[in-house]
Amino acid sequence: MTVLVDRDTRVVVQGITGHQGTVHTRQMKLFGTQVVAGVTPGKSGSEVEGVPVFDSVRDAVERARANAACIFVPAPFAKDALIEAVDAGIRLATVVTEHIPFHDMLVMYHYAKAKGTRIIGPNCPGIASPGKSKVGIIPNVVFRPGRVGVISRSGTLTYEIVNGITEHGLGESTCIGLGGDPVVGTSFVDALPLFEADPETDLLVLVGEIGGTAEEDGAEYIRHHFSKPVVAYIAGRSAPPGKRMGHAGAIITRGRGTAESKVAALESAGAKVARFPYEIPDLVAGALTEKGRR
Amino acid sequence: MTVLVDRDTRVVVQGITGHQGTVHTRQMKLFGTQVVAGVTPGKSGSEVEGVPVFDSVRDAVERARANAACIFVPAPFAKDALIEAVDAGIRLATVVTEHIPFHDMLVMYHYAKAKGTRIIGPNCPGIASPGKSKVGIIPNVVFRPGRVGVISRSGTLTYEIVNGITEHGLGESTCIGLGGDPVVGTSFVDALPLFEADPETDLLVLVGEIGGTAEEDGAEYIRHHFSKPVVAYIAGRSAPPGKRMGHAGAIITRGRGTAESKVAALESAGAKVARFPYEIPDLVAGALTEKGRR
Amino acid sequence: MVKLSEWRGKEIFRRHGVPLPRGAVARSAEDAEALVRDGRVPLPCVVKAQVLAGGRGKGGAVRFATSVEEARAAAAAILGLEFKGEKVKEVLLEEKLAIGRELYLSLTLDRSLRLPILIASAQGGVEIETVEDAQIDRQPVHPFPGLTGYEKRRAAKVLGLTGGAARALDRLLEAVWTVFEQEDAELVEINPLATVGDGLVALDAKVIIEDDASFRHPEYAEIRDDRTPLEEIAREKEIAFVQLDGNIGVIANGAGLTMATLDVLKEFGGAPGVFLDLGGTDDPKKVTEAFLLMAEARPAAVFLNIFGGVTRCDTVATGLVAAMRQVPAERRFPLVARIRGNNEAEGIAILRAAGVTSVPSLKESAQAVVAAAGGRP
Amino acid sequence: MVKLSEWRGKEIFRRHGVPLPRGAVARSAEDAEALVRDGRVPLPCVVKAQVLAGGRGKGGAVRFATSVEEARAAAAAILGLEFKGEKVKEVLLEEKLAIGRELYLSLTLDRSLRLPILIASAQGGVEIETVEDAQIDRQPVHPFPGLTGYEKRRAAKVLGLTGGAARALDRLLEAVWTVFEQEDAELVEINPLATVGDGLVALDAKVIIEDDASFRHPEYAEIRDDRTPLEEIAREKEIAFVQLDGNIGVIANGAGLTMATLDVLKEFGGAPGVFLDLGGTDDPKKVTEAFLLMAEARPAAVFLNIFGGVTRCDTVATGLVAAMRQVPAERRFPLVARIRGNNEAEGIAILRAAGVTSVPSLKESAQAVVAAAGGRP
Repeated sequence: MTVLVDRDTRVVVQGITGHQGTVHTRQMKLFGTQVVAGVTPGKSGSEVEGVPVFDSVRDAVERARANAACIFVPAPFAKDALIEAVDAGIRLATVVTEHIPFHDMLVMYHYAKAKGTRIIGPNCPGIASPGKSKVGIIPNVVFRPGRVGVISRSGTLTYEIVNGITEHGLGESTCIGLGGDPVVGTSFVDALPLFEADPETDLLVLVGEIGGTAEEDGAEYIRHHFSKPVVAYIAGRSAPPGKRMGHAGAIITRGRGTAESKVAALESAGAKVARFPYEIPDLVAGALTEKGRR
Repeated sequence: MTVLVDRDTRVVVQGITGHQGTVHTRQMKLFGTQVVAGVTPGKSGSEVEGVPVFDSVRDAVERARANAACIFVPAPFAKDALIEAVDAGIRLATVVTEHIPFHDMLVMYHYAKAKGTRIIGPNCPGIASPGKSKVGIIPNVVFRPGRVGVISRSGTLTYEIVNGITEHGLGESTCIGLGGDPVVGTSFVDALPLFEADPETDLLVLVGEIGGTAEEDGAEYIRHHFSKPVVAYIAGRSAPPGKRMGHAGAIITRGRGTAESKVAALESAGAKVARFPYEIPDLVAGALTEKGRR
Repeated sequence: MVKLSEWRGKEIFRRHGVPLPRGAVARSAEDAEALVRDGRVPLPCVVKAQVLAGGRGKGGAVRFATSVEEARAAAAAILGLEFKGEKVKEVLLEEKLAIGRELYLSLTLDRSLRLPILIASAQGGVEIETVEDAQIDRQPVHPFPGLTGYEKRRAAKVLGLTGGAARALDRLLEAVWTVFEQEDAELVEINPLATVGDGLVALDAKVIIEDDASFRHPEYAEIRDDRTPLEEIAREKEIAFVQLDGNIGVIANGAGLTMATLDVLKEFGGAPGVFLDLGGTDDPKKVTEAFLLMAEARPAAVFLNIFGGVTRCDTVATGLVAAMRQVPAERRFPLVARIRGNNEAEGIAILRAAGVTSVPSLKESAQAVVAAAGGRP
Repeated sequence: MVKLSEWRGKEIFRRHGVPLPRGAVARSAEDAEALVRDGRVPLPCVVKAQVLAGGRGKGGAVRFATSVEEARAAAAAILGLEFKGEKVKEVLLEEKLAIGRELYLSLTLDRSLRLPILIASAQGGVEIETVEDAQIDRQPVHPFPGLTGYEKRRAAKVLGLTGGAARALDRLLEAVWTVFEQEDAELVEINPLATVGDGLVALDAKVIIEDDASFRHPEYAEIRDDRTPLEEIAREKEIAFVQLDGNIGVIANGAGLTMATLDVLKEFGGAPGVFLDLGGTDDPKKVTEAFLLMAEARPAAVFLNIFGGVTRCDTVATGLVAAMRQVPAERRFPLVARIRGNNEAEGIAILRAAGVTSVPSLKESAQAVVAAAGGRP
């Protein structure tokens, strides 16, 4: 394993019989992921995309040896689904579901943490390691195996940026879309050590956005503990203060949390900060050349 | 440190201005414990037995560098007191308080566990390592430094047994009184690995009683993971089924939980089981001689 | 441990939304008749003795009635019973429902897991101890998230409930969980839980409330337990006091030491009659009260076995000597004392001044008290 | 995000036991007069505009009255106001209390800690942003044990409350914590929290409910937010739609890509006027609806920037082409499209058949739409 997933990752898709669950089971399998089980209560015995469906995660773990979960169940049931996965012994859970109340996510996060389960998300693209495994919904087409790590709070913007890196002739080691909700299971600070320790990652691209202070916290970590080159981008520099930009993660708060404070923190931690997404590939290539890694 | 406490253990006594808190602060100091702080809300600035009193555990940690707590506060407030200690960064808390509702203790246990704090108790004598430190209420007079470890669910019976070992000319490495409540922070299974790893313990005395299955669970651990000699005693062999013997830990339940099942489990795990407390010292001495340790 | 009678348990169930048969309590045959006559209890109905012991059905403590007269007669018959040593003072009258299957459900504590545990079985209506293990499902429930959807689904599967009945179970489980947590219960048991059409009804209720949580529940303070009168007095004085079948009184401190003392007495042929656990007091008055309570129980001999910790030896000796002066001559009994531990020397001196010798060896002191009580009974 | 007006927040407070001044809402001067005349609002009283913006005191939106006539006049005056762009439709009349100190208290979320955070300051009655940091105390609260005694004691110390007032704070904090958790609040703020004798009273209430929890709270569904009419329609259709000041309409998918698109447009001199985030739909009808909504906003030009993931490029293209047929001629606008990602080739083909060319470069497509909208405005 390099960062969280590898060829031995055995995924159970919770909510596999729903439209999203079915579509992305197929996509994950096309990516090369071992999707070994699906869960939809009451649908055990059926199959989706050739994957056996069980009534519970416990059955999926016991009978199909699942060790990672990808959760698509609707928001009102997402908390239950995550706790079920934790209790069944799952130690990596990507929660794709959006619109989970943050009060639910507080319970999910602290319960999972106490039990040693890592959550990616919610409302997130998930994790992908090209040539190994994908647990989530990032489009397969954007990837090529390589040595650039990517962590991002955004969804489609991540695809856009990964695609740009790939089109530039580079490739990715692992990409994690953390999700932009107020409470996320894995933040920049949590993800950075994984890439620092990953021998397959030479450089990290960090994609943030306005709202919250996750980027500032990440910059602080980079300053003290991260030795690899970092290229960053912050979306929302032009956003008017106080207007909501689509989700709660994008409210501009006073002081910290602005695009300016994030860019300043990252630059002072030694990151090269792109002003626009299309500047990222050149910055990445430049930093790799500088390091003698390309 | 050998088992949980040593000369660097710095105790904050929560409820220090109460009668019990004051008496045992004095006793702990006489034992050699570094009692560095007391906490009683509203009493900061005063002193008890020469120990400064603070309003909060946070103050005791910040200003007196306390790293262990001994809790004497009344049962209705014990949950709050323990959570305060955990949140202040205390990682070892002896809860002497009795009659804490088990529903409260469930919250205390799981919260402390998630934060990495070990609880001893509640309703327990605490821990003592002669010549090093004591966090709790075991009478000082019964101890002499030595190489016998003791773990027990009882209170005064523990004192009786430790006293017997000492009077026989032996001595103790560390003694932990786990408490006999339905939910305890540290059970036999939790305490056994500490003594297995302790270079200062040659032999372990395990004192159990009827009710629950903590002794059976402990025996299972001993069978597979404990390499040192074990001498055991189970109180309550003559107790009539179904009668309460003073606390909830002493209800006889069907099947497992009887004196017979406990004795059988311990014997089959290789422990020598005393029939009466006064047989323990001879069994200990015999086992040590056999091991060539005396 | 406060064991609630069925109707008190059901009062709590009702408050939290657990579905129940319509019914009411009567304390006389006249009350019972009135309840049925004015329709508060529909006919046909069942009349059940409100006692704590199980096995009421086989023991004649449950009867059925199809008319006002039968209800009155059933109540009259049951209210006269003494059931397993307990006088029947109350009967619960409930409508007799057309039930389908009888299921079992309970919530209690798993000490090893340190978690509440939800126990379910499709084999309800019989004592759960008689159901084979493979038919009983156990699910731990973590108090932080509380009961979750997947746990409820598993319970429904185990109980063979689908559709509307499964939804009814969801609601019922939420209610039972709330009872367990908010009422500080040690046990919440529904046996049988009956299917009635597409719904569920709790036909019985067994709720045990934890004593230690009484500071949060003054409402349970007045409910009597299955204690003897002396045990009740002891409870009021906060002394742990249990009556057994023998003739030796044992005063010790701490449950473990008390039990060890009984074990040793029995080994030497003694028969403990009362045991009294002083616990962790260091108030001589409490020791005096305990000793006087022991005198009430008329023991053939008394064994005082104290290891001083929180309770100091001199405290016990002082309290004991004070009590001895108050016991009338006709109630005097032989006393063997063994006091060790904190302030041992001071305690021994006080006892000696009152003419009592402390025997340091547990074995020898136990043998002495068995002899004093007249040997093997 | 459902921002509740003061009186709605206070309704919630009242339900959970937060102490409040006696008062009532009026929607006309006559109502206000009646409330005071029949004693439901005691005199002297305060009359407050029910608007979401802050700074009411300085803005003339709060008045005092010592008689029925004054109350009527105050209500009449305030009900005519337009306060910071918001028409005043309701006033809250409340008794004017003899208050002591003004304190600040709130509960909200700390995203970095992933914990609720209790914020307290003895400097209440002013905007908390203007209070210096050293005067503001922050305590994280873990949802498993909930608010604990030591946290309440610390809050009391920070607020300078002792004795009866500290006990009042205990109860108030429990109530506020319950509001925060049970009502799925993002923010519960009391500013000022006033001391009145030995007690505490919440003089204001600011409660923000989380949108995502609306499935648990149908009761908030009808409460309007500070949305424009088009934003309200978008909300009903579950489309994220925000109106800004410029003239370029932006349709993108995902908040991050939408913001990045605005950033690039601005760089090249464009002024975004509306942005519309399709989110993760793959229903062409929703794309059509979004596009028609955009047409309602009368943009000078529209930039469609889609990166296909969950939303496939062909879905967007299909929805877009369907919408273009429905837009009346007088509402047509120049369109620059850029669609990438999943099913890109299929999407481009569908657009091409409808006469629209997809520009693959973000930079070039942004420049094109700025030019189409008439350059720098």
